[in-house]
Amino acid sequence: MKQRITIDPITRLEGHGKIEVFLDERGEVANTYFQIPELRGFEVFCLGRPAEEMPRITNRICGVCPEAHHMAASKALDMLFHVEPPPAGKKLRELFYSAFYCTDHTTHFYALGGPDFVVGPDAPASQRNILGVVGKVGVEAGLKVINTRKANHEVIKIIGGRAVHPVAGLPGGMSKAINEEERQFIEKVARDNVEFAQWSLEIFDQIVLKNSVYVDLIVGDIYTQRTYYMGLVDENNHVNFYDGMVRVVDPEGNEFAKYAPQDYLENIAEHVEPYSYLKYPYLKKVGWKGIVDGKDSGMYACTPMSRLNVADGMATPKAQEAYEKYLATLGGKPVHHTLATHWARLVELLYAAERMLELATDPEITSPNVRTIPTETPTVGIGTVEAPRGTLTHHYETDERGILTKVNLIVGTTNNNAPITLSIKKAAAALIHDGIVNEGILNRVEMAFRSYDPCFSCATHSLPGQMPLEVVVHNAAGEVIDRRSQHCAL
Amino acid sequence: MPKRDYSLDNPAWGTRRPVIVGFLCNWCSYRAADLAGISRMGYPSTLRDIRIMCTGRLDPTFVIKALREGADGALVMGCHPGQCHYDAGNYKAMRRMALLRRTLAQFGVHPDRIQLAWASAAQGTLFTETVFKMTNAIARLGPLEWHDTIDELVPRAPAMPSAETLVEEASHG
Amino acid sequence: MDEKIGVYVCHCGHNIAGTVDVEGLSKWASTLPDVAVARDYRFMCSSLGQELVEKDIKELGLTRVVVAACSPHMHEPTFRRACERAGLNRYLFEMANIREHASWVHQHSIESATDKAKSLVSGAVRRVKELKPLEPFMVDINPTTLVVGGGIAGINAALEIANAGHAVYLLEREPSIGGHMAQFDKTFPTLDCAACILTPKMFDVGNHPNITLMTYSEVEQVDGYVGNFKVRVRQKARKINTDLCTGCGDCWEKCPAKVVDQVYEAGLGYRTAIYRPFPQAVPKYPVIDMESCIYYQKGTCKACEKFCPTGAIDFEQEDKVLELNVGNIVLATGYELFDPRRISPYGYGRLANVFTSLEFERMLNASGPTGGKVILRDGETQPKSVAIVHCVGSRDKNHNVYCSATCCMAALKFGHLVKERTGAEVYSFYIDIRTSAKNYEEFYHRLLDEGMNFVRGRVAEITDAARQPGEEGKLVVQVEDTLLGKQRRIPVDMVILMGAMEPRRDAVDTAHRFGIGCSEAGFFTEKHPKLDPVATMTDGVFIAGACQGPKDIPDSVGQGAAAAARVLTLIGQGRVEIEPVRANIDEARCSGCRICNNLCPYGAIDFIEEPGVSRVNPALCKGCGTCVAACPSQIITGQHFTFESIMAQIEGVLFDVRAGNGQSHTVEQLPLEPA
Amino acid sequence: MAKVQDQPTVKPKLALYWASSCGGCDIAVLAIQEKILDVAAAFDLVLWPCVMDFKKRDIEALADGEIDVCLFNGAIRNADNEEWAHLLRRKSKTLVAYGSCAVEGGIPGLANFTDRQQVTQFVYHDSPSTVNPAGVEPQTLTLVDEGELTLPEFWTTVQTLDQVVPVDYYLPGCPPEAKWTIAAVEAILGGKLPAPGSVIGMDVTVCDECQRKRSEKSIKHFYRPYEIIPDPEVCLLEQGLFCAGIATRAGCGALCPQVNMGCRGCYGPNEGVVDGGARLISAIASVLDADTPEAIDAILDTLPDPAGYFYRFSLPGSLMRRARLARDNGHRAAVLVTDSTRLDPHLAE
Repeated sequence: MKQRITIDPITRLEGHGKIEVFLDERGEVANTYFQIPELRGFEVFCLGRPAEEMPRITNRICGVCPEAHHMAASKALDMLFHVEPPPAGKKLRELFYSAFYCTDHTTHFYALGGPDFVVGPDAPASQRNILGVVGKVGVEAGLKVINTRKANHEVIKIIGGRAVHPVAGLPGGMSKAINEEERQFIEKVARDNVEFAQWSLEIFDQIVLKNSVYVDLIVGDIYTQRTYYMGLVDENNHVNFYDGMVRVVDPEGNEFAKYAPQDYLENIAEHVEPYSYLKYPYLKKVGWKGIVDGKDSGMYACTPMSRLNVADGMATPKAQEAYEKYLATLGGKPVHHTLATHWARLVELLYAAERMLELATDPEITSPNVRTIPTETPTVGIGTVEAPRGTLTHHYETDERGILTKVNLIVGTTNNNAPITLSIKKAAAALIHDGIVNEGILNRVEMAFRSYDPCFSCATHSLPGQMPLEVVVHNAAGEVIDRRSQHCAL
Repeated sequence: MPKRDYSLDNPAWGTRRPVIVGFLCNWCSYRAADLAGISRMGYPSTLRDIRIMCTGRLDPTFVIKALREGADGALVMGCHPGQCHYDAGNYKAMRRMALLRRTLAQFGVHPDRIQLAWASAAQGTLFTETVFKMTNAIARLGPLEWHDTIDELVPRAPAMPSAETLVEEASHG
Repeated sequence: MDEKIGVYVCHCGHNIAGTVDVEGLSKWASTLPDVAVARDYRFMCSSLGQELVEKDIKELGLTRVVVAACSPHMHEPTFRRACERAGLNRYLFEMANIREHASWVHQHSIESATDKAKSLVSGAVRRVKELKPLEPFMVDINPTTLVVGGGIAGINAALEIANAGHAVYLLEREPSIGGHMAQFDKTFPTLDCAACILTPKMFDVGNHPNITLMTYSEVEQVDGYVGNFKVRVRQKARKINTDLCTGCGDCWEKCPAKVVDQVYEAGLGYRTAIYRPFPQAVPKYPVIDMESCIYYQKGTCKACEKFCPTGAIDFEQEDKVLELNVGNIVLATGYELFDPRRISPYGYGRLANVFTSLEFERMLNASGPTGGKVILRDGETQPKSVAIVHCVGSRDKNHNVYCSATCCMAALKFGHLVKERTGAEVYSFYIDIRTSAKNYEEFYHRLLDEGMNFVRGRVAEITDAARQPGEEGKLVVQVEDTLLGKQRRIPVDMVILMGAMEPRRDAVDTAHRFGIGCSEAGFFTEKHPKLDPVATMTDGVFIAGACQGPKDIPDSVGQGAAAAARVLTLIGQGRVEIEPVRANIDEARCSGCRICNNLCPYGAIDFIEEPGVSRVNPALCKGCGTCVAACPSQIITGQHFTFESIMAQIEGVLFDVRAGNGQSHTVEQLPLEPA
Repeated sequence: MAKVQDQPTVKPKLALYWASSCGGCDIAVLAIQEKILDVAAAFDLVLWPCVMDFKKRDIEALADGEIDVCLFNGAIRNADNEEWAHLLRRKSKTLVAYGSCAVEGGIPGLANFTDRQQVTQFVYHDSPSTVNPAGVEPQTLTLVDEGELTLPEFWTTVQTLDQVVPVDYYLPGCPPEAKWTIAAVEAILGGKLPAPGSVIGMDVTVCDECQRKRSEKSIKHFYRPYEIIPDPEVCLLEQGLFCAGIATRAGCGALCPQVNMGCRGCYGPNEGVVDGGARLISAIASVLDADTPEAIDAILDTLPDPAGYFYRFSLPGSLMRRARLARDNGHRAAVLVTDSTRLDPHLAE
């Protein structure tokens, strides 16, 4: 014991997301641990800042999804200052947020999750990336992807002021309205998005669903776990990203809870482990039972698949069709196959595109009246949006001048900390035998993990953003017998 | 003459004494200091003064620099309000000092460490009293030693949990 | 290129060497980076000391020089010249003030004084390295001079300069020049008549071809700098057309409005609404005092106009505002008499027969309200006994700590004249009799011989409440006779209060307007109390007479002449150097944020719309550096006080406490703190 | 980028790394859009954690100085960040601090107002959603049944890249606009890099690029951004809205003011400025319309959190670097001053 302690840890640090796999004497997986090695403490260093600065500060939690933090913060400020944005202001925010969803889901599917299927799980890592995808589906497809990203970032810049780390969100609305010329451009982008989303579903259909190997992989036991699911829904229990109630369904798919985001503290609690900086949220009313699934464990997932599980449908026609096909193929709700998340993501992409088009063509969208000036004393504000990686909640409390006295953040990926850990555990246990670990097996372990599109930038509110992942395999003696590093790309 | 041992004001001083950087305007306070000298008025040797033409030249960077480089306080002195040789430079200094004190307080620097005072060219006595007051204020507050705050940015010997706590923590894991 | 700095530590005899280890200091200085040579010498300001510097510059090729000695206000110019003589730009010189700021104030501990000196030297060495060579501006001296104040000091200054052949504006607030002296009867110690010696000078001023007399006028604003001042003057409307007026006097004889003359008659006599302050007034023209003029108050009268033979009365006349361009300014604004009401136990204003010294001067004056008769307020009774109280408002913590210097002699003069004119008993209540100047002490002895009674002690109270026989109907002076060591009550008929000479009530504003300083008492501050008593810290502005401190007539006359001499020197030079301490905007990098635009007190910063940058007009800039410090882009340079030079100096003075340099381990000796 | 064709067959090696960063800088690099393909063509990309696989051993295997250019983003927050900084410094001919975090600390640098104890105390104990009866805190070393698990210890103080290794060029912005990334890449390819140590960007302030009308300034009251709807044509600062543009390096195109939001200074202070916060203090205080301590304080009361405004992105890179740490029996805690900061006209004793 003592010697261990005296070891100077600095020489032993790794700044990566770590998976520690321990094997027993027989070379079977004894246990796996998933670690997040950083913490920044936005909750603490934001104290003393004026609350209205939060949309501009918290978006630096993550450069991948700053728009999500920007919106959650702006919504928290609405409540904090007791002010309701004018209709145009609200719609502008949702339009902005839909454009963000289009670019974010596109990025993930093509640059990150996609490669596993498009290029194949056993292909060498050097090809398992966007360039590999381009190689497989053709350069014009690659350009399609790049242009979609580019166009939607332009929309984000027009409405939010900046393409990365937007600034326009304020309590009571947005700092600037859009004009007709800008609207026309946004409408065009939205139409392209719809076309692009449908084309993407087409590709998924061609390359994945028509390939029985992949389908078996998806529905196979390795990537299946039965947890609770969480997501935002509108008044018709349809998927909504910007606003609505939080709905939770149990592993059987029955509604377990439906609550206003402001009540998150009655419903969610966070558990701490000594080996990871990242906490483990769970359903308070069920309780923390450790890294296990099933009805008795408070573990819940918060992913595109989860959202499709909690929702009764999609709010737009084309997305609704895709939704129905998705369920039909996977045998109805709830879907427990984590790899199906990639498909669900494309269904959401289509919804986001359609919703974006609706808003871009809304006659009210160019109204100059996009902000209401608060008149009441700030108190407490809780704002929630559905971030691509999970339900994102910002909770602020201030003094009467609106200076922050308390900040609590429950961020997208954090929700999925426990299910991710479990997925890795299951995959590792199922794939690693007799101490044999190879690139392909490792990548399959990672696929479990990657489907969550985890963003540890958000999760730990820690840096770096998309954390390089390192898998370390120890033998029974505790010696490291294999060490593979992999990153989760944008 | 009594021996002044600053550790009586604040034990943290040990054997060192307060160091105050003074920024004196050429026309009033610097001459007040000259007069204090001509009149052989004794005061603590804690003040190390720098002459500027007018307190209007006082760039907050100078005060921050002084604290950063090891001073325990900074004293800015100019002509009395309404008597600035350049009409109103001392009002600009007043505004800057007000905002600087607020800003540095957020850095954990007590506002009394950064003070603004006036003395006309004829007020050698007032100048002397001011140095005494400032010195006493700093003596009570103790050393600032900013290098102490930033020298050890990185924990060279990291705060490792003790053996006991380690076992205890592990049992939670 | 790497710099070669020379450091010179002055002993200043014992002044520095007595409390600072000068040898140790110069040895230590020689170890500082870039210091090529460090020496200590008995008197650096001596020609030998200066030659030391010049020699090293030439032979060792010094590129920067630091002299650690007295205040830069003392000898910076001296050593700058020395550097220049040796071919080194004078702005590559820096002074470390280890005398006024170290040796003289830390005499309680050689260690402390030496440590302090080290930090100042270290700061100067770091700073001097950052200094840039500069060339001073040369500006022409406008030979015209403005003299403010038409008292004896101003009159003399004006005459001296005018007689030297240069144009002078003599400006006076009152309708006539003459000042306090014109109110007096006799002057001590010679007892010759004030009017007789003053009037000729006033006449000369009024008729001098080089002097433009501007009475009834005040300065409103002063801009510019030595050699080139712009002065805005308001000439109050006299309501008299001076081209037509002959000063015949019909107007004031016919004027129905009589008012107490608070100024010239010190409240003891009357004048009319249209008046000439006194018969010998210069200029001879009357003025209409609008407050007391019936026409201005009620709208009818115009008696003066009716009776004016030349139609010189001009009710429509307006104030005139003039712009004067002058090269030098002499301030001789004089003093004001202490108002004894501020010491209520003395009963002035309450007790009829308590007089101020100025009232008594008027009473003594043959042309005054009593025609020179010494009588009580009732206008007839001669006093049989007179008390003269010294130090009223002077040498008094509650009022003015200083001695007004002139009152003792004036009191003796009064004592003499009272005896001469009434034979009354005279009691002088004094603290000390001060008669320092030529023939003054003799005059004191003369009064002793004349039987004037001297009671040493500060008067506690003057009352008309009789307590014992002989006090009825008298003023009783209550005093502790510090020579007899007992309380005395001395009954008298008349009391004269020798009020203090105080600065003008608006002295502080005046000082600020002319960019000079005031002492704590409010007298204008001279550049150096001994070596430069008539110059001020603003080049081209000089002071003379009682505005600089209490003075009698001969001293004021002397200072007037001295100030004139200083002005004539500058005029003689024709051109003068101006410190090139100026702000300078790097326009190529100015983003036009316009923060600096309204910070300049001299309006020296203009915003150029195209291309949208700010620009400094060097002729107007005085180099205070306010805009330099304010510029958020940090693209304004403050010449000679650059950002870099001050930052370097900060590091310098903190040489021993900077991180890694360890701490100075001293528990210092301290003087007792002031109670 | 015509130069791409006439590149020698041996392509220059390019590395991108993120230390303590949010990933925004990597998005910003991607934001050069189709040019990214030129970059891919022109360079031999040896390291880019966020888009391609990498192994630390591969970098360690390179010869010193073998990497031609390394764009390093993110601040230095723990030993691992520092380790990478040293490794990449050693392996790179040219090391570029890319983005606000690497250049001056960035938003995460605000952590320098607090300390590690305060952060862990809240996150693992006081946070309202945390349930932690056992009082567990993450440990640098944890023993579990199967073996031991380690975590890097995160530091109390965030540092800039050049506070741990020498930096050749600085490319500020949060994140940097694409045009500057392109400019840098072109400069590198064309071998037209400026003098080492210089900033790739402009030497004027945001006002230079801001289209709003400006006049002489005199501030009577500060408004919070939500309190008023500003005139879209007029300088925000003149309308009482805090804007750091006056003291912030240009290069962004004044994006924030364009959408009626004041600049917060993400490009850092202007060329040659030692402490950007001090420049803001001096400039803004100078134009306050008040001449008595009381009146001045009254206006300043409407500007809460000055340090948070003035050092929003630059705290670790500023002169003071962080809030004071006082020795508080054993460990060092960030000091909080509670005394009044009002400007007392009489010197406090």
